[in-house]
Amino acid sequence: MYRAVRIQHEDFDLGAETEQLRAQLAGRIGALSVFVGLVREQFEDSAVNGLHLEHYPGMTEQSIGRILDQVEQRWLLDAAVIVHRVGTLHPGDQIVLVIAAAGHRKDSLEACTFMIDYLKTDAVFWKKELLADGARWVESFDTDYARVKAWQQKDA
Amino acid sequence: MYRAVRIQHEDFDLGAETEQLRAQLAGRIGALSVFVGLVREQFEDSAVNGLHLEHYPGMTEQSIGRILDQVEQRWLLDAAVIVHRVGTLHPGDQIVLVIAAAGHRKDSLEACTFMIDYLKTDAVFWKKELLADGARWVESFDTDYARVKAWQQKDA
Amino acid sequence: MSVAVLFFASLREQVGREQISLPADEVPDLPSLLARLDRELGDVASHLHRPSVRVALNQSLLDTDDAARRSLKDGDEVAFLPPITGG
Amino acid sequence: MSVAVLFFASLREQVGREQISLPADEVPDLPSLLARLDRELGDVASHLHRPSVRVALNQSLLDTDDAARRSLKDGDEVAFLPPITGG
Repeated sequence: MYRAVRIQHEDFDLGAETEQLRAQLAGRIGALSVFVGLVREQFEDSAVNGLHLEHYPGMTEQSIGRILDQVEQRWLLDAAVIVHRVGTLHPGDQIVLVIAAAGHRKDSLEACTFMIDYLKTDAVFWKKELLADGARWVESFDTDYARVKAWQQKDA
Repeated sequence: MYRAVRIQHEDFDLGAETEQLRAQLAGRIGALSVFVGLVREQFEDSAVNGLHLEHYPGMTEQSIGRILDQVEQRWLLDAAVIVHRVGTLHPGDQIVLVIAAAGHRKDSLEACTFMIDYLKTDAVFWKKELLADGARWVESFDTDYARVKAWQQKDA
Repeated sequence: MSVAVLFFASLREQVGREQISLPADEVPDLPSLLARLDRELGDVASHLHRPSVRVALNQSLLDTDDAARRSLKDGDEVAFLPPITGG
Repeated sequence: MSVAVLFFASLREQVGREQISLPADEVPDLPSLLARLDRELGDVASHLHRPSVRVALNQSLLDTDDAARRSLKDGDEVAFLPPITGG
């Protein structure tokens, strides 16, 4: 399985990323699943001015590497790519890109969902929401942990 | 919910399609899920030379419209797009594009998976695989029906 | 004053025709249309009777009971559909 | 001959420092490092003791039992991590 993890300040280009994979894997893959997370302009009742993301260089890449290890064990994939931005972002900006390429759609779709679910709980990032009425550090929601737990139970 | 269905001979541009949605929905959506189906070069033991796809103009669009109706009832989405190619395609070519844009990732990911699952069983298309050792008309697999059945039971 | 009959995909290949136009007054309902196709097409019409083949009237699928009862009129479009699959 | 101590995100803001370097021979293990930080940082050190804060030694997470036992040496990197979330 081809794997790539990038942490970057710059934006990413979904079209260019998938084109590159398609060229590389042409004819081998039947299914390409992509997820993009974006900054919303609203959190509950507050307007969002921006989002500040930080990471722990080295440890963050390792934490994502472990997510890819699990994906590789569970599904038959040709490629798994995670690109995650850090720095200050604004509503409408892209935050994270997840790509899973496979022979068949089940592998590709499940692996893509698994990766974004685990990024929420296991990837070493911190997010500060810059709201109109002040800043707050974001934590994983109970629903995020519930989704990861569901994957663990599916394991057994 | 913004919805679009296109049946076309021409290829589609995943990057351009998602950019357009992002521009249109900037700040409102937090999650964009995309699925692309592609022609594989191999089916079981046979080399695939190509794939011929045909449809029933009018009825095919209606059949996809009904899939979008269900998606709209089940999930909170900002946009659902399905682009499906017809004509003769070759290994590596894109066949189908599915996009689901939503506030949250669960809606977006589930709706995307639902759409491609239902396209396999309910969309009015026919596919002829042009194999090295002859042509054969493709039918839905038992596993395709099983996936749709699972969605129906989740309903209840 | 005619009814259009369409054949798709494998059925088009087996029947050797994409479309047949029949006089509406000679095929007042689906059973009579099928009987007419049996005469017109000969052996290959047997493909139209396979259980996996579905019939659409004016682009709406008919179930078997429906199909036996439905009357036809000028301008109707009857399509024979082998098993579908998209994606 | 030092141990690097890193504070991230909300902890960095609360502690008011991003990094502290301590002499390796004065902090032979994690309990002594925590005691030293309590003295060095004063009240704000209490944030480091919150149950939600996790400690990483050389970029590997330690569980609580581990943390109590681990000895430290020159060049080690100890990081205090508030709750993480990506995606």
